Amino acid sequence: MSARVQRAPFDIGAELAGFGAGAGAVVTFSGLVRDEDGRLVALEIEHYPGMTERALTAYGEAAAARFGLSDWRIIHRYGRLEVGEQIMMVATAARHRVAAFQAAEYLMDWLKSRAPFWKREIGPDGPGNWVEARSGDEDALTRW
Amino acid sequence: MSARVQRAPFDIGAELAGFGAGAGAVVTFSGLVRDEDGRLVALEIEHYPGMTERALTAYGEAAAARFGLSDWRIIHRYGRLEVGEQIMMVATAARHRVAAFQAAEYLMDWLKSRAPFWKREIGPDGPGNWVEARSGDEDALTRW
Amino acid sequence: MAVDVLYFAWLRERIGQPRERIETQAATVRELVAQLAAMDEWHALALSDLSAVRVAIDQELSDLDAPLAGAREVAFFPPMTGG
Amino acid sequence: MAVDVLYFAWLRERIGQPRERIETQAATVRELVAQLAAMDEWHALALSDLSAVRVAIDQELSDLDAPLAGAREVAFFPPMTGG
Repeated sequence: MSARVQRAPFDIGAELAGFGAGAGAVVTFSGLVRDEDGRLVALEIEHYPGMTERALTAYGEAAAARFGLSDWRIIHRYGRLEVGEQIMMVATAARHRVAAFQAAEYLMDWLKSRAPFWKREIGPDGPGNWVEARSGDEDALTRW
Repeated sequence: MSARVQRAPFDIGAELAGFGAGAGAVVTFSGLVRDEDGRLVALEIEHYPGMTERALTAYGEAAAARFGLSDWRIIHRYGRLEVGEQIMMVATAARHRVAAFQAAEYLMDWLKSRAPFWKREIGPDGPGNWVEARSGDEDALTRW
Repeated sequence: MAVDVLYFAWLRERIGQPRERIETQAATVRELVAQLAAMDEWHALALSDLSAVRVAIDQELSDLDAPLAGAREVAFFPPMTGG
Repeated sequence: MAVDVLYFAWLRERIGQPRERIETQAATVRELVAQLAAMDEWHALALSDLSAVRVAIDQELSDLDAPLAGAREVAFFPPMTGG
């Protein structure tokens, strides 16, 4: 049951070692940097140190209470991430699959729109636009 | 894009190496043997060789077409599996998270009720009951 | 015609063998079930509650009223519990 | 009172600095925004479209009409795009 914000890469296999012991169902989500048809070579991710950890921990604890999770983990990276690199991961463990899936989706919906991260596109010619929030991400929160 | 049926354990981290290259979102589900409050020491899983591989491949291909997956993998074990061991995993890769999540849930719903596996409980005193299908698992299929 | 009939899980246990080759003139799965159930008490018991029995013809899920014509392999088993 | 005001992403770039300490009598975030926007053209530009600005008070998401009393740190930033 932990949230981490870090520059360094992470290894999903290593993160899952011993994760959710006693659970019947483990769900992971990981987000990767897409090249957007060659437009991007990397993303630069900025965050709000201090608030980020608080927010991720609060969402993790809320998900654990709501979906009866026996374990959860959130890792989100910042700094420059090349195409194909992992940006973040969420893992949830519960007795049954429905709770594990729902908790992972809940966490992702909150993270996308409520955790203080901002992505900037880095193209072949250098830094480009800040990624704009998608209205669908905001709408996704209404289901919870 | 593959389905495997095997006795041997698998390593989610190793399975995800290179999985879904180019995708933005990867979801995994893994099922573990629960001890059911100490009632179980293991599960024995029987399957229908030949049909199993056909069914898993068919569900994987159906999910790929329906949700636009760029990659998918299904691994299901059989034989005796001790408490805490992994029973199976599903991984899905897509551009966006909603498709990856939905495809993983779709695959799990089909697997639970339509792939030819049967679980028997092994207690401290030896083989016990065959696990009965849950009506909720059958109902889960109606949403797709 | 002759078909290979396969049994899994508790159906296999109750019938006492995983497979057998059956000569049959059954037109449907249901007719084959009737023939099997008439063979002995073990078959009869295993196939007594058809609501708890699923069937596959040539490794594809099917149902009791499916025609058997051309089938090489018919499998009977309880509701699946994978995942 | 004095508050630390933080800016992130394109708000930080337009304003030209990541944080500044501001003496203010503002009762709400909205009044603080008005004070900041009056400081120079960069602040004015960055804060011109408040529909594109989110706010946190002491590292908790808040809104423009929230009271500032007791706040030590107020942050302005665009809609978040993590995950």
